Amino acid sequence: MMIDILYFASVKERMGIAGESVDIEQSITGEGLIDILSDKGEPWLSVLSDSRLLVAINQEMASLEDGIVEGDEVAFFPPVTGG
Amino acid sequence: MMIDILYFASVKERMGIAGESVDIEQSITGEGLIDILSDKGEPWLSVLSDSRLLVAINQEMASLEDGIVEGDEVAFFPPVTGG
Amino acid sequence: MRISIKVQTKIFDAASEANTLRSGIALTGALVEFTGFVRDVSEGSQVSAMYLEHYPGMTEKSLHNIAEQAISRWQVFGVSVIHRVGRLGPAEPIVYVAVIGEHRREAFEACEFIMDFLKKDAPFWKKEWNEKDEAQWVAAKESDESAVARW
Amino acid sequence: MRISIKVQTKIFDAASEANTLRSGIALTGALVEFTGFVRDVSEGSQVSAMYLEHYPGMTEKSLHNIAEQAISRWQVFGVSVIHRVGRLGPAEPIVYVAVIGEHRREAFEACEFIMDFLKKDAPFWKKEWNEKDEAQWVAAKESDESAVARW
Repeated sequence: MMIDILYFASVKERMGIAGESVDIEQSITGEGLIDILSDKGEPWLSVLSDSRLLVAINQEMASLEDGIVEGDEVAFFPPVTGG
Repeated sequence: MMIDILYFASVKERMGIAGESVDIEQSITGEGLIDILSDKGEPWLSVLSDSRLLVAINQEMASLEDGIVEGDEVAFFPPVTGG
Repeated sequence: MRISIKVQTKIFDAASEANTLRSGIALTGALVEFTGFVRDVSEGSQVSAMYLEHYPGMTEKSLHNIAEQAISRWQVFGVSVIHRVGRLGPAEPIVYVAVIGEHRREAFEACEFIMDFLKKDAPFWKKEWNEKDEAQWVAAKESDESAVARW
Repeated sequence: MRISIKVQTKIFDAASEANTLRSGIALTGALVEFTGFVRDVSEGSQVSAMYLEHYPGMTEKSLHNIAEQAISRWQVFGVSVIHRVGRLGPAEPIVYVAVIGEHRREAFEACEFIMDFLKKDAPFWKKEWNEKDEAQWVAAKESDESAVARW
């Protein structure tokens, strides 16, 4: 199944891309998705291992333990600094 | 010695005057001044016996126990309701 | 430190007031503004007009003193207070308090502090007219007396 | 209940925003407004410009959700939030939050609540340029994380 992934701010800059699609075999958690992406090596490996990394699923703040299913929009980004 | 007294809002309306000067023999407290004024009868007697009456001495909030000396400006008024 | 206190009959322009307060203060990160209005409805009946009496001289001293206390207590750079007096119509602004500072938390607290003490200590008195043109002095609220306890 | 959420590049007019929010609500006694600005100075060095990135779609949802929470929690009648994105110059306004209600205390609290959660949950990221034209992403503050604990 295909998952759309978006990157923002410093995560996007370090990644060098604004987003990508990945094909995965079954439902996974955010943590699981990070593992799959990290297998591709750098920059995924270091950027996604940042302990302050945040994840949103379908435009809602989520935890890395939350499940991701087909068609979900997943975003990874650093802590927010608006306002 | 002469003391200038001012009245505001409902106190002024009930008193029918915006202020007056009284000649007293020696320094007194706000409480003492009220006693002297109340001796004049109505409306002083009832208006100045209101337990919520406030007093300012020289344009600062004061207590009825504070002393009043020659040349002081004394004001009596109800609880404030600005803002 | 900038303190501006105005007691006036005419309506005020909050935007220009805030701009004046901020001008030239490089660290201004936060502006908190409070505006109080004449309500159209008071205790169930329509308010047709309001009159604000005050104690000229003491009013300005009292507001200045409250602003100074806020500045000494919080890290804020400037305070502006405008309070109207005289006759006001329904929905018109009565009072405006603006506070600028580096951080929002302090600006919020200073602004609330000023309003709480203004309501308790500044010599203003409101008289309201209802739709039958009956006038009455507005009674002081217990809650205004107790609001200052937290500071 | 009125909720207005705007995410925009252009500068905003707080006065007209507040007027729109108030229009037709007879019981509006209190208006509390917060405006956040780009500081000219950040951590000791001059800020020459700022860029605000955001997550289109999620940003609006997140702000709407925060406004709804404030309205369900306090007796307030309306909330307006404007957040700018894109390139901003020093001293320009970034964010504006206005809350109207019958009483000041609730309007103050709702406004602070919205700012606290906006800083923690709304997907905006600031990048600053110093006078040497070096860019860096602004780091999140621990205090913004902990500010929401009190609600």
